[in-house]
Amino acid sequence: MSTLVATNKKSFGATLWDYLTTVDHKKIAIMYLIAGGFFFLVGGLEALAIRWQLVQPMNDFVSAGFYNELITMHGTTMIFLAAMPLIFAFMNAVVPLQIGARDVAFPFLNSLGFWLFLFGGIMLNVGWFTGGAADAGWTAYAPLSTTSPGEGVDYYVLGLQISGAGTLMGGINFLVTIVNMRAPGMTYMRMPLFTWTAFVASALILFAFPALTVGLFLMMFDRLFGAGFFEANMGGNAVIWQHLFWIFGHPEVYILALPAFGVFSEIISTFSKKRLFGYTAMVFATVLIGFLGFMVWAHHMFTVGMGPAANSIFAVATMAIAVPTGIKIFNWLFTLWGGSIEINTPMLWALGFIPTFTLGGMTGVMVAAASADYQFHDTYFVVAHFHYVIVGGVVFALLAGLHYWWPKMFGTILDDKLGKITFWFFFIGFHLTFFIQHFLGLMGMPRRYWTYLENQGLDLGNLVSTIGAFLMGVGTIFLLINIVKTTMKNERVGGDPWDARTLEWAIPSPPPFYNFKQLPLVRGLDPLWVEKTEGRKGMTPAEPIGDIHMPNNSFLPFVISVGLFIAGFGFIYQKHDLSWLTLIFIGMGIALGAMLTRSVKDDIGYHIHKEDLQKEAEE
Amino acid sequence: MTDKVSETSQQFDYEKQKRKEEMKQQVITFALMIVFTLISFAMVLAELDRLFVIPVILVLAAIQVGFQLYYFMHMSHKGHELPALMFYGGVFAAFLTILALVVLVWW
Amino acid sequence: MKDWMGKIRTLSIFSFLVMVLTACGKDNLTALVPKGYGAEQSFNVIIISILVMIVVFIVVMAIYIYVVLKFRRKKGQEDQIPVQTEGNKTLEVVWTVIPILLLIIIAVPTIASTYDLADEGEKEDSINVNVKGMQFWWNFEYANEEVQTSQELYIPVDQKVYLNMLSGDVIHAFWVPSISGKMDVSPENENTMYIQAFEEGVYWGKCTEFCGDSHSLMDFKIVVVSQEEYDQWIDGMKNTDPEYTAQSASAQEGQQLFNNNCISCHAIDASATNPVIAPNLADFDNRTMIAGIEHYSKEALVDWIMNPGEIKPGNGMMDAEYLDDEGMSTISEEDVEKIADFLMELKATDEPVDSVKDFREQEGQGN
Amino acid sequence: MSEHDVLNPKHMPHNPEKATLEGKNKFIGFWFFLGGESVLFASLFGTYLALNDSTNGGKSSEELFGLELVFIMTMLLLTSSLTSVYAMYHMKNNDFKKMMVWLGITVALGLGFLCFELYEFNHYIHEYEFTMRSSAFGSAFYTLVGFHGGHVVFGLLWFISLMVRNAKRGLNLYNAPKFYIASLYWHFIDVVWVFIFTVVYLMGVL
Ligand code: HEA
Ligand code: HEA
Ligand SMILES: [Cu+2]
Repeated sequence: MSTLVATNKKSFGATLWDYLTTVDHKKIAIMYLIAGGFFFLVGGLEALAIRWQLVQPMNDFVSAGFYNELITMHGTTMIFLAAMPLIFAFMNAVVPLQIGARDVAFPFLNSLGFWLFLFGGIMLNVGWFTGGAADAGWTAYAPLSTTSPGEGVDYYVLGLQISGAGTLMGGINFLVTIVNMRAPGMTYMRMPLFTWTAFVASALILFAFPALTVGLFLMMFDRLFGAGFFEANMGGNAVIWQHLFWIFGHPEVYILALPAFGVFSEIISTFSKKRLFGYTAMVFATVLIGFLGFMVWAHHMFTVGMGPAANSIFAVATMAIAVPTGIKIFNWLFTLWGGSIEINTPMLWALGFIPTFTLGGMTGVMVAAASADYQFHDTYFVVAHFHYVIVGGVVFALLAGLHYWWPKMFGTILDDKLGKITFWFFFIGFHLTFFIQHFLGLMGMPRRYWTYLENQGLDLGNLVSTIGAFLMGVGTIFLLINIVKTTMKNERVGGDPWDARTLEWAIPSPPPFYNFKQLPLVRGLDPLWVEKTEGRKGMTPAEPIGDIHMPNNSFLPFVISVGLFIAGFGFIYQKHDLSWLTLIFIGMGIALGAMLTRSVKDDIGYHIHKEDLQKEAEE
Repeated sequence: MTDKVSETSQQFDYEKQKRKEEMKQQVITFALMIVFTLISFAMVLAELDRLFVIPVILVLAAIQVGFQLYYFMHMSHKGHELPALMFYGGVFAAFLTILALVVLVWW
Repeated sequence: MKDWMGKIRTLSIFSFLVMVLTACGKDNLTALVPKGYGAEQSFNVIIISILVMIVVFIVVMAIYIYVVLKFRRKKGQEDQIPVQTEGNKTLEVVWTVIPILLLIIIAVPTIASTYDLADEGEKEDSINVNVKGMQFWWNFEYANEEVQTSQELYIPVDQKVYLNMLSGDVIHAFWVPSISGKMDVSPENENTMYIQAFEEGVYWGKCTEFCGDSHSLMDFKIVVVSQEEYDQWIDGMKNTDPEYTAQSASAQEGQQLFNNNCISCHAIDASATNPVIAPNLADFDNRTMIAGIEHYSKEALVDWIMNPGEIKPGNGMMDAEYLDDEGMSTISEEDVEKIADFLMELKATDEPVDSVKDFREQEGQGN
Repeated sequence: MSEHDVLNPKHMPHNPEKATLEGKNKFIGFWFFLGGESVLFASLFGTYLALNDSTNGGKSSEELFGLELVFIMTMLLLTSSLTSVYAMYHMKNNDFKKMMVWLGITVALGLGFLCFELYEFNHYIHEYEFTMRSSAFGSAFYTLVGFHGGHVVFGLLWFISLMVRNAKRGLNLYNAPKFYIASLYWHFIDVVWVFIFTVVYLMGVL
């Protein structure tokens, strides 16, 4: 079975089919990157529309109802359809390579996870075209959400349910991959920090998403089947939704933040040419943040009325997270200390990240002080806080990672000059947009405000904020230009363009589909660096060349996702007309049929034969 | 790979014997579970004091679950360290969730 | 690039100072100039935490700037390999322990004020107001007085006033930044908070829990008056008459129209027995604003009645029968003006309290 | 380990479910998944506990629940847990026939449980007009117990499809992990039920 023959010239149809059926983590990574990037642009356009509406008081660029759809979809899109998938893109592209694995533990599930995410994301956005998208905020607090007319919130519920299932699969997949598939010698305490953060983030996914799943089911039953979980008239209680949402929602922000920390740990260490300072403490801090992340969710609910005891407990627990996060900040600073710091685009993002995230974390601690949060809560101060941590932490990391791993993923390197231009526009625009929002909040501007009255002292701040947002837009356009230009030029680079330290740089860029011809023998932290310091070019193999076992491609994940997508419409529209139930049957039939096919058809993969590998080596 | 595919028949018989022992234990466990269930039901039917019954039946339920996990699902065997860790991670989150929803929802 | 970073820093420090010194926002709206007990408590914690944060930020930035300037790779050093340090126990202990101490500095006052603000010790002996939030307006019922009013809550200065808050539909939140922090108003659990204002005046209140289309327009006011004025006002409210007959000819016609079209939802007297369906219009002529957001004037009132959906999208009045499918009034503009004349006769006290007078003047609404 | 070894039923190691990398992955992954499932059910239990008094003037748990049925259901499910232990016992002894028999018994007991549950729901709906829409308590009850019931259905379908698919070819290293994790799933369903009968039914009639 010699699929090794270079597949340079493939017809478009064949390539498409290849991607629709692929179970290769590297291709799935590319699909996550494209889809997540697309949704980032969508969410960014929504943000620009938001800012444009707020450019002056009593503006009527968009209507109140449409504005509410914009913020809801902006938040939902950015968190679930942009940030998370982009993180999954890098986890897929990098984690198996960093631990010296040939693939993830469950390649089939990996592909299923992607397609579920994509169809869930599409489902969420279908609302735009069928009379209005979700409009109850990304947090969808009941009873506003359960009583919101139209189908927007139904699309939110089903879209998130479908893509959430995909995310959960992704989480389990990475956990098992990291537990079981590490190369010989790759002990836990030799794993690169990005892998560690991916591991902890996956564990958070595993424990946090089920709460959202249940919350969404309850909301679906309320909206579509007349249940009364959140309906005060039926004895229900809307606070339950808030708890379920935040039991998921708070760990979610660390699901985003931890891998971002991982990205920076790699970049900072690589470009200051030093091993990570306090590696053990970094690992420990990562785990501790993950653990504490489960005990603080009610800090989003200080004004709900839980009473001073609960508020105090959650306030203190929340503040505690500043300690492990501080450990990280200082360890990064001391990694830089005494290093030989090279400032190129990825490093520039990392250097921009440190002060920005510190600011965001500090305002986090400020809002964690319950009695102060009585003022901050639901104002632009909070908007400023979370954009500082999410954009300044997560988006910066994604952009840094994009420039850092682009060569590994595509074998060509993004233009450094354009990269720096992108950075400066985005960075300055970012601070212009969000720094001033702290003051807007304290000056009496609540969030989720379609408009604000004249003569309230809020005009200038909002104008500045809007200008900043458009500078970020300009930065993003430079990024797009960079990507197009680099792809057109397509100058190839070698396996290790950054003189880096971890395993993924020990193999060609882009890596062959089986990753490692021979599994590498890992002899320390930063394995490639270890070999380099001992004068070797690459890794020492841990096994002789032998047959490589590969999983088969499959079209079923796509089919399952389409099935659930179809069923989703059935669930939504049966509330108007029961004949839509047929769609549920058709959709679930397709999905379950595909699952059944999967379980009765043996899938034991195939082997790349030793001889082919050797032949390839000679070519 | 700890499990050799080809085993000597001696080894196989030894393992088989061991499993038989274990199976006996599991039947005993099962009997205990039934007994616990009976006690729980009986206590409720006897209409004892609420404040006494509720903690007791909860504890009995917890023990039963322990039996399921450690005997029926073999969590006591080696190679289950990580499964146990992750499972208890889930139980921890589960516990917080229930606590919150019971304590912090009505006032 | 070095001076870039420097510039940004000076710029941000400068803008910070500018903000603090000159523009703390609009008086009686901003949380930065507290004029009530709750706002003051929160403000203290805010200040303490900001001071701690400034310390933290200075430390982080000092190290950061030093490292970035000092250890940048210079020309000719490309091949130099720095020492690969593993870590440093002492340092690690230092940056674990110091943040813990700093956090304690914030945590202690936080907990103290959190308990303080939840204190219900004096509830029995204080004014109690039952607050009801609805899309997109507020109703206030004085529990001990059997009086209710809408949109504008009158309280005496320096008195603790307890608010018992419940929502009629979705969750809202009650926020008057200059007087006190916010509290959710939820449909199933009654929340209690107290407010206490230090100065007379009219304070801006906002809904801060996302509640639908006109969430951003669900403004209300707290009118802080002297004890004397408060007593007079309450008296006046008690004497508002459901059988009131209009004085001027046009208002009499207006009353007729009002009785045909509006009375099923709006009451014109402040009695607590009136069902809470739509804002209570007793004392209308002394309002600070129309619909909570428009300057008080006849034009604004007429505009509102003619097309309420234009001003507050999605508000409950759009179900009124006098409106056509487009939400436009089927009553002619002349008639609506008569209704306005009628409403502008309704008052509990002969003239507005001082706070309201001042407010109208400041906002430039003499007419 | 090649596909040849995987599908060769002659030699079975004593932990066939974990003998291949795929098996190990499934084994670990499934345990992790159960960790997530406990949060899922905790969310449902928490919701139920928050709402179990919210009868909105309708039927309450005291008025509804009878313990006889629940006792029978409990016995059925507990027993089925033991029978699936027997099935795994025989799997490890490489005795495919006996394994299938015990699995068959497990499925039968599970079906019995399911019938009683359906009968119970039906009873409440038609005798007491107690539905998901009656009150928040009704919503919470049907959702929690229904989710468990849904798991039972899924477990049964899983067992049955495994049994049908492998009936002819016997045990091998490819399907042993599948049988094993299906039985883990079944035990987990039992774990949940133990809490349901305690928290929902027993505490509900107290
Ligand atoms: C990536 C996402 C991310 C991250 C990392 C964080 C990090 C933190 N967040 Fe944030 N948060 C959000 C995303 C995030 N948050 C979002 C999206 C919301 C709003 C959701 C919504 O309502 O829509 C939110 C809202 C939010 C609230 C609710 C506010 C409200 O609605 O009223 C609170 C309250 O406690 C909070 C606290 C914190 C804290 C204490 C941290 C800490 O982890 C920060 C720790 C970091 C540091 C402190 C800096 C570095 C440390 C040092 C240099 C050491 C020394 C420091 C000290 C001694 C202070 N966040
Ligand atoms: C990952 C999360 C994330 C990210 C990255 C962002 C990014 C941005 N966000 Fe926001 N935001 C949230 C998560 C995020 N946000 C959440 C959760 C909420 C709360 C929602 C709620 O209340 O429910 C929120 C709310 C929110 C508000 C408050 C709305 C309100 O309360 O009324 C505002 C207002 O300024 C805002 C602005 C921005 C801006 C200007 C950006 C910028 O950084 C965006 C920068 C990106 C661009 C500018 C892209 C530009 C695109 C192009 C140039 C397109 C080119 C197109 C083609 C070639 C086709 N966001
Ligand atoms: Cu949080």
